[in-house]
Amino acid sequence: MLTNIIEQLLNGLRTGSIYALIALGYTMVYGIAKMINFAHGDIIMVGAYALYVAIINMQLPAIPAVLLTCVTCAVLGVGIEKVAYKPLRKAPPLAVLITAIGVSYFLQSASLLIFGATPIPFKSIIDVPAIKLGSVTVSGLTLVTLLVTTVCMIALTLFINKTKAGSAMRAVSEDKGAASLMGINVNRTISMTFAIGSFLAAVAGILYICQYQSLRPTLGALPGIKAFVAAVLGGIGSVPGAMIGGILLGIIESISKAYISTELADAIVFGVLVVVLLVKPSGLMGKNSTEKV
Amino acid sequence: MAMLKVTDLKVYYGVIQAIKGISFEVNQGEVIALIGANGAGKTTILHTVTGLIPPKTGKIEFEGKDITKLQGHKIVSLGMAHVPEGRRVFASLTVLENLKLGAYTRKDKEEINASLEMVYKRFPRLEERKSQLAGTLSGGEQQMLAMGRALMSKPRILLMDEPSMGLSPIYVNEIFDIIKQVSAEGTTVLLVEQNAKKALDIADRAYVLETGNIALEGKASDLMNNESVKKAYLGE
Amino acid sequence: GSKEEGSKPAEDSKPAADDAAADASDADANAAPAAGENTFVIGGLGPLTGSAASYGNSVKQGAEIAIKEINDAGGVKVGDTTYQLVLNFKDDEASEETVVPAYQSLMDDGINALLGTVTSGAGLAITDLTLQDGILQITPSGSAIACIENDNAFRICFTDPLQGQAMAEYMVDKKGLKKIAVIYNTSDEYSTGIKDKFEEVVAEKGGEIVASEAFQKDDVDFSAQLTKIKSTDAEAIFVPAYYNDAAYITAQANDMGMSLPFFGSDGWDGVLAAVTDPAFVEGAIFLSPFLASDDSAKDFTTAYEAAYSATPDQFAADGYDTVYVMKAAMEKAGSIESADLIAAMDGLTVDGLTGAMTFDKSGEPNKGAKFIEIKEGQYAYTAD
Amino acid sequence: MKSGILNRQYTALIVPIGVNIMLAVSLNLVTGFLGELSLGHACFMSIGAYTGALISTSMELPSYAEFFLALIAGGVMAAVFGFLIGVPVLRLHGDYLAIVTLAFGEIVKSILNALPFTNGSKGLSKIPMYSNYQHYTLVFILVILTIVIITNLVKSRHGRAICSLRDNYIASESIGIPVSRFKVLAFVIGAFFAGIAGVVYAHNVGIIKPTTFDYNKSIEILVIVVLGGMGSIKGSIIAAVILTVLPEMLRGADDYRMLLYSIVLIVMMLFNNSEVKERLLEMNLFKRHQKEVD
Amino acid sequence: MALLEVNGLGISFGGLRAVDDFTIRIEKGMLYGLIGPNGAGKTTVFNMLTGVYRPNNGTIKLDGENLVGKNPAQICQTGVARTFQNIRLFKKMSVLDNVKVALHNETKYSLWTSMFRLPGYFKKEKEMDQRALDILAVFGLDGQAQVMASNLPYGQQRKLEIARALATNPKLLLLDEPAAGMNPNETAELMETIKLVRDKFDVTILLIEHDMKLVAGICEYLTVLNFGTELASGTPDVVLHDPAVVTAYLGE
Ligand SMILES: Nc1ncnc2c1ncn2[C@@H]1O[C@H](COP(=O)(O)OP(=O)(O)OP(=O)(O)O)[C@@H](O)[C@H]1O
Ligand SMILES: Nc1ncnc2c1ncn2[C@@H]1O[C@H](COP(=O)(O)OP(=O)(O)OP(=O)(O)O)[C@@H](O)[C@H]1O
Ligand SMILES: [Mg+2]
Ligand SMILES: [Mg+2]
Repeated sequence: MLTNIIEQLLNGLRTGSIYALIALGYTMVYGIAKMINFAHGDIIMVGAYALYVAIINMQLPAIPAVLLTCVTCAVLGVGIEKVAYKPLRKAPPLAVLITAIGVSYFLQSASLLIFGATPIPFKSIIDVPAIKLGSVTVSGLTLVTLLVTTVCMIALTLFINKTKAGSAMRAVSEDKGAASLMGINVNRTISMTFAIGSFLAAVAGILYICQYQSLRPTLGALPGIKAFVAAVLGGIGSVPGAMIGGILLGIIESISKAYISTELADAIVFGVLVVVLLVKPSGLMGKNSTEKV
Repeated sequence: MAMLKVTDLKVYYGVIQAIKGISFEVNQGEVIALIGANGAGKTTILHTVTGLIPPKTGKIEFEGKDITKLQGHKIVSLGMAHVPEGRRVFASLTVLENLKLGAYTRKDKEEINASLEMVYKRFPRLEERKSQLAGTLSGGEQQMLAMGRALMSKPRILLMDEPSMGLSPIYVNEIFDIIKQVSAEGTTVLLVEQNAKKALDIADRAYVLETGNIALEGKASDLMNNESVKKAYLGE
Repeated sequence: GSKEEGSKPAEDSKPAADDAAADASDADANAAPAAGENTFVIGGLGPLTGSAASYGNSVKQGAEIAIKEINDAGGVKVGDTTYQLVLNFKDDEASEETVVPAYQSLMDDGINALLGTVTSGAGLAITDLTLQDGILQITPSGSAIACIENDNAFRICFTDPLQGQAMAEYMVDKKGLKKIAVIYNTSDEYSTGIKDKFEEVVAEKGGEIVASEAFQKDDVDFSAQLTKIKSTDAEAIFVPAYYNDAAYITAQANDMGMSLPFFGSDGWDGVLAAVTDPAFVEGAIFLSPFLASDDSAKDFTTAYEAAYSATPDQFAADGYDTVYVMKAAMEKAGSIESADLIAAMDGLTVDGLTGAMTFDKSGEPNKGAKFIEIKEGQYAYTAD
Repeated sequence: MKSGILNRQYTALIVPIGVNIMLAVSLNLVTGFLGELSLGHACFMSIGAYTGALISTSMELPSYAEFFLALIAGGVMAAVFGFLIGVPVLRLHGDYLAIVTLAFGEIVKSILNALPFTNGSKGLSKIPMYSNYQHYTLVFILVILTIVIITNLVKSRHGRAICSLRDNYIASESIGIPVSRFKVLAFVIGAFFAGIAGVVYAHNVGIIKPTTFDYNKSIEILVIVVLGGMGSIKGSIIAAVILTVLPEMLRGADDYRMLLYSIVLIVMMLFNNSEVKERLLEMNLFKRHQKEVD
Repeated sequence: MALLEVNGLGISFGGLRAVDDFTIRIEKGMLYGLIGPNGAGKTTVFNMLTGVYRPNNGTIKLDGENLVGKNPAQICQTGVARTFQNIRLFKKMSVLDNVKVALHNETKYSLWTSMFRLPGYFKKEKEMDQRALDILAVFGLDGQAQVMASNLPYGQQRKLEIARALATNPKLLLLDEPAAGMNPNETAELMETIKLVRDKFDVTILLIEHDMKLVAGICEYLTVLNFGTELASGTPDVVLHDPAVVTAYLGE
């Protein structure tokens, strides 16, 4: 029984750590550019296909392939921002949200045209042995994912809070005009936000397909939404919150599947989310609004 | 040569013309006051100079360089600082982070710290509250922060939009003293003020703005004695 | 040109056909092929985009192979006229909403028979419309019972309950399995349709369903369900689902070191191409009337691989068979009028890729269930 | 069937256009006027659709009476759910509220999938076609009713209170607007009309399944509202027509259909907020635009 | 009995005691001034009076009715209206509508009337238009009724905010730095308007202001706040010459 619980927790941790990784990139763009980037999940999908092309079509070794994937996604992220979001700087935030949905459709249908609808199997490029702890085994990939997520989370937190570029980002997120009065290059800062966010999406994409070993054009949609939920659960704009939110989401999901009902698991997960937000309206780690009357 | 030279500036909000062809100059070391009624266009001029709003026509030169089409952050890094109307502090950042952002364009760590000390000395309240979130400061405290933040960049020219707004009388005097000091240290100042009397007191020259046009200009002391100025802006 | 009596599209069923041809001519040159002289237009409906796109594409491509074969061999001879077949396939996104205008636009273009829909849900939304139009409708893969309730509708594949029943009988009777776990897609009527009947029959036969675990559309992580099953005394796992889900499930079971045998529904066809290591599905048995590597399918598989550089799956075979059933109906009816075609379906026998099938008024293709086992990384029909 | 000018493909779009108009106009009340992003509008639609369909498939009344009953029950039931969702609305706003509306939509979807009488993932089929294109006059009346009632509401004291919450809720509170009551009110009325739209949808398509009403559907409606302009009812109507017809117009493009659709969507959004459009408005449409803003 | 009676009011933010043991009594019809250095806690007092913040201790009574624990909307309906230090208008609504929203609890008709434009609608709307225009006229804003609020210059926005507050028909009107951003002439004009408002609308006014000309010119009684506690109170000529007030607040 105990083994079973631990195994289910580990299952949750495995999916959760991937949600967390995706949520990091999500929250980054979300917190700084103040927009829900619905295309984030699809950048993960592009990352997955990019890795596939690099490894299978271009026959690159793993490390250059990973680098190429990350660069591709970062460039793509910046490109999307320039073409589709930048012209809408002065528009209401919801307008950008809709454009992001358009971009998401675009990326999905483009990859459908290029790679077809049939799922493509893909063998994991990460080969780390599992660890046995008593009667339970923790898969190597779960450990790698957790490690990568934690490193990204710490790096991102330090970057945003401790570096000059990081505080420039936070300034831009609050008031672009005032930020430019500080001498901050607003456009470049936002580009950098998207580059980092998309870089993280690429990392997530790589780990995602190493975990699930199958590619299809719609693979980013569900994780994208889950990551959005995780980011809000953890508190919008809070980097550690995104990580905690993601992992928690994975664990709640797996526990409710295991001990309540697989059929109602989604309802339970979302129910927990609603309850958490009712108790703590700004998410687990979110700051309460600083608006002073 | 004028440090800041604005020629035939016209600015629109949509179809509304806010600035209707204005020219003025600010010379090195001067304190220039810009006064005028509500909605005359003072804020609009400052915003246009620092690149927050694009002008329709006209030319803006800073130290001989055409900055009309330059992006805001480039203009600022040329040595210009702007205390904006409504303070616009970064509400979810701490006081200290706000101040450090003021020095964003500077690299010299030592000197930045020196500037920080200087700002703290001028506004002790800011040092007391250095880790408070700027959004929770009182109105007057925020005004001090906006001012301190601008000083952090060690500007060669300082643009100020109603810096005394919301400050207690004691601090209003303080602020004007600080402006005098800053000017004495060699910084050029372009000051927009509703408190025309105090502004004209410390200014060398002044421009009087009326609905998008310059109605009067001249030495501050002359304007102070100008009957129409007295009547319209000094409340006498 | 003159039209022969018999070859005229049925006046009452397709009143818009002539107008539509005119419409089509002032649309751009690549517009959908219209019904015209000596062509028999097969309208197709299925998802070409969205998450079900792979099924629609397979059906479409399978049908295209059949049509090319038939046309290359001279077409279909009906009475004195020889017809070339044309496929006009439209995307319905597997959505009940989109399928209606998609179907109507087929009717605007003018079609002689309908191949579709690929998915059940969309099909249910147009059954009444096709009945009103009186057109012959054959769904290659719409497996919900109600898809073919009307007299003008037929299908090529098995119904869901039939599969559930066949698999239950096979597992309990033939394999002697008593404790069975099920993993099914709760948001998919195909999956739940099979599962409901399966569980019912297993119980009747004295077997026990030790775990019945659901998952949702687009889920990729099945570890919670598998862990749960691991802690039961299940002897086998039955997964009534499509091959991409099966690929995730088997791979993850393998990761967890589970060695229970897997059984599947016909949606499993194609699973080998979807897993990274054939060992994951070694020994799995599923019901399928079609096997790409089988001798009977050799020509089709070769042609399909040449055209689309992919191995055909059961959907492709269903699409292919649908076209041949239509051809047979035309030849038997000696006419291409819808009413005659529909009448000709009763008692029609066609030896297709998916087996020999005989149609009756109910619309079901009476054909035997065949089981495929994956052995040494290859599909093979089971001996029994 | 002899529909004159329209061919069958476009005739089939008449009812979906009506449904989308009702959905968009009602969502606009919540998103455009109240200013809260709702990602769960399809949830209300599903409540209406299921309620209506259960009534008309289980009752044996004359068709008009049955449909009328289905409409009322569907609307009311959806409104009840709107009220339930209104409870968290009292504490949350912005993106947090958006995620809660999304969550509610998914919860309702899961429950519809699990309840015995909703027939799980197979959904309800054989729903009588009371509102298909042959009854478009009826649908037309419902659409007009929705538009008129919501337009009236927006231009009343209640509507002004709702709009004030969007602009500055702290100020609204300070002038005595019971903030919670109006937030809930907007949700309830929006839900009511979404429910009606759901009933019409169900009786047009004849089959409903839980998956039809997932968040993608909610997002589709949101796209219409935002494209048409937040707080512009006229815009919602126009955008509903464009976005329903567009995919069908792109049918000829086959494989490139969704790709083109996405490009058109992005381009429309960019144009909608571009200087080019501002210029055009300045040139000749300025007066009309100004009115809309007021 | 005084209109407003506040006793021992206090609130803390984290470790900061922003207001401590604040006590004030305002008689009906008075024009009362609240002054003090930046950060003394004046705005915070307003926030507690209007229910934006809930005080940690102390009581607030308006006309004998307790206000602590009520939410801002309820407090407004009890008869307290306010303006904000940083202007809070309904920016995307017209000037007229800004005032009409505030008439919400004054002129009522039912939801059904709204949705179906029943006969009462037009009559009541007309009444509201008239009332709103009357109020706007006091501030010289009636000519701008159809302008979007965000397009007004700063000074007029301040006036509109006062007009909106008045439309709720308050017993007590709280003004937070009404003259900020105005030049001396505009301030002088505002002083006249405030006096006019007090007489015409029969309200009691409590205002925060740093402009001593205004304070000395119109306030009948003053309380000075420093570090959250009362430093002095009395009539302006006494308070403004109090040495403690001069050192802490006025300077020179
Ligand atoms: N964002 C805007 N959109 C439209 N009109 C504007 C905008 N900002 C300012 N205006 C208009 O432009 C004119 C000039 O405004 P500006 O803010 O420059 O005046 P100001 O002299 O700074 O006044 P104040 O003393 O009130 O700060 C005013 O008529 C104002 O209504
Ligand atoms: N929400 C809050 N969180 C933390 N500190 C706060 C908060 N609100 C106010 N304060 C602090 O409480 C003190 C009083 O603020 P308040 O706004 O009442 O000052 P004030 O007297 O109105 O000053 P001013 O004249 O500058 O507007 C200030 O030091 C401020 O920083
Ligand atoms: Mg200004
Ligand atoms: Mg204050």
